[in-house]
Amino acid sequence: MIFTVVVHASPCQNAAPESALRYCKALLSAGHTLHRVFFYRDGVFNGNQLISSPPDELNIMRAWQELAEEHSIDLVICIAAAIRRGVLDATEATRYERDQTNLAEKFNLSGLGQLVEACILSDRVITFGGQG
Amino acid sequence: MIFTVVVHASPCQNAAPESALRYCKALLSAGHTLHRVFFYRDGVFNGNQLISSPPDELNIMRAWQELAEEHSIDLVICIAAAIRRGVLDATEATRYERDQTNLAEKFNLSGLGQLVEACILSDRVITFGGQG
Amino acid sequence: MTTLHTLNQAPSNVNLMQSCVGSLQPDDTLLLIEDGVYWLLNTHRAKLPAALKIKALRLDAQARGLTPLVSEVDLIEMDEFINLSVLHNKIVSWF
Amino acid sequence: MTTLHTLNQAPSNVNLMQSCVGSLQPDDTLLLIEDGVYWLLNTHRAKLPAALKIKALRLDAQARGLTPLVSEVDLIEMDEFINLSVLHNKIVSWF
Amino acid sequence: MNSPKNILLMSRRAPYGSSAARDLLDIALTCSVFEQNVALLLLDDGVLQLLANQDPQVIQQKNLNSLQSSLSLYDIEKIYIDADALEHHGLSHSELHIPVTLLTKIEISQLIANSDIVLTV
Amino acid sequence: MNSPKNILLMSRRAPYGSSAARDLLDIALTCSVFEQNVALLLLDDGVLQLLANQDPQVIQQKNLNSLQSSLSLYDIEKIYIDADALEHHGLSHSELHIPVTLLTKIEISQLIANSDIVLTV
Repeated sequence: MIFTVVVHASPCQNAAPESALRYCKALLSAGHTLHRVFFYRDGVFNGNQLISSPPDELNIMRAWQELAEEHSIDLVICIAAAIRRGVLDATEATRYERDQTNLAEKFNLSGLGQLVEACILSDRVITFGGQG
Repeated sequence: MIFTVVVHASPCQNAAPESALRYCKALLSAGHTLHRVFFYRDGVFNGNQLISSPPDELNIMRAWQELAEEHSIDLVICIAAAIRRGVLDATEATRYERDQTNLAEKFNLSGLGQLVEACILSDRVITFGGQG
Repeated sequence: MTTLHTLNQAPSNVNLMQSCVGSLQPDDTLLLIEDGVYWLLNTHRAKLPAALKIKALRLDAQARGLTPLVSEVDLIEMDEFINLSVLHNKIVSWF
Repeated sequence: MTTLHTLNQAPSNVNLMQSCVGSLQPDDTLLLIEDGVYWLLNTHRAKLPAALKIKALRLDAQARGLTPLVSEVDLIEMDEFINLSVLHNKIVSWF
Repeated sequence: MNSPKNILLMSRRAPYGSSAARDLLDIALTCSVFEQNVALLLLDDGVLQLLANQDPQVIQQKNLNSLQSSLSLYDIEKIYIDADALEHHGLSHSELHIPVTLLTKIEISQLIANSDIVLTV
Repeated sequence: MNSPKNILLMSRRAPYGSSAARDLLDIALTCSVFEQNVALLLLDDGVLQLLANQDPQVIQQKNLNSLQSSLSLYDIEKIYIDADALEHHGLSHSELHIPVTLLTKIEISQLIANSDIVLTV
């Protein structure tokens, strides 16, 4: 089956991203297809390249990257949510006249259309969110 | 009177930072002293220099900077919370081997001791937080 | 010593309000801010102790379309929020 | 069409559970995840409809110290979460 | 080309305290652009999103009332609210600023059952 | 040098679902380093922070039980919990892994009244 996983919450303050990651790994282990992970609202912070966890803690950004690497997963961050929150790739940094970027590799900024397209093409869509 | 304002929530997804900002402005207008604004938990995202709001929306990071500029306010971001969430100044970027930074000017990374010291030195401490 | 309590969550968070109200002393004040202002709606307000001193931020009530539905005397401006902060000995935030 | 419902908030969020339970059809399943696993505690579980099919993620229950306090048959592994996702026609997340 | 799916967007959050109400509308408009059958379902504090007379300029937020009014321009006509929630807040139909359909709990469970995808905000 | 303040740290959140429980402990230890009189007050779902037998390694989190056990090493002895909340969850004193003082609602209101500063996490 084709799955899409949606993440609404920031890491650190919320267990939802880690639940989402475990869910993705489990569905891949079961032989299903993960069409896309879509990060919306404070979920965009999952793709902040500057996250620097202590060595004995999970770095969720790196964990998503490893998942994408191993299984060629499409990690899409909602561009409108990301810009407002300050998660920028080089293109957006130029557009907004910033000289730094912080979007982690393997993540891509794109529109909400990628969420709706994923809903159309997937058999199952599951959202991991928190309060707020 | 001497006030300290504590902010626990990320902007965009939460009204708390904007409430905190209005509170700071009101107490300064009333002639009180604002000893410090301390950003903890997801509140550290208030100091993300890359926040890029559309022109017709409030950019809370800029608004904090303007407040600091006008009234010489001490804007302190909890360093442990910031590193985990990826809000880094040049020193921390070097320490964690990142080639980019995103801490906005006027904000400083420091320890939780700055929160407790503010509690000791202030007549009133108020927290603006959200769920999570 | 008296306390100013702020509460910023909407009425579906019943437990939050119960804990807050249970922690109040007679001379304390409860200030509703952000989504907390919806507690001013008659049906919710009726569930709170009658003797409780309740205020709400006008800005937050006005933003949410509540001004036609609630009592004008309960609404305060930001400068009064600061006054209440000074008049009470401390501030407790419920969120 | 059947639905798998997930719920991830602790029992103080009573309204969330009420809305969730009210939205269930007879063949639906409720899966408790993250802080939602505390609903397995006897006193909370007793408030939920007896006919309701309830499961909880073992990882989340174990992390929180719940395994000695709850019924073993209610706990499932991650692979069973995926099975339930496949067996139901859709997933609704309550948070 | 796939046939349109029935996508249900569900929210139980009050407006302005979080961005949920606005994010819900953004998803709804995008679903409409992709020509999906989209419906909105507001539960609990979510019904407060539709209160009339909102004036959020005073807290430097965009007015959701105007965005909500534009839903019909995008052919988004299915706006459902939990009748119990409206009553719980002591509100009536007339205090909301756009037409909605009130649902009982059973009707809500049927609406969910008949949807292909449910997204929560 | 100022005399120590009575700082009350209050939380009503369950552990692990959010970082609140851990952040509370971090503030408590810092208060102790600054030689303030610190007390912890756990309400609602916050009492669940103290459940014994936590094993969060399975979700890659640090064990709060060990951190909580170290509180007494920092002379943090005043750990108060809402007796009603404990009962609400159907739990008893014996299911918590460190000694605590159960308070009634009136005692809680007095504890807050007698504190100089209250921080919520």
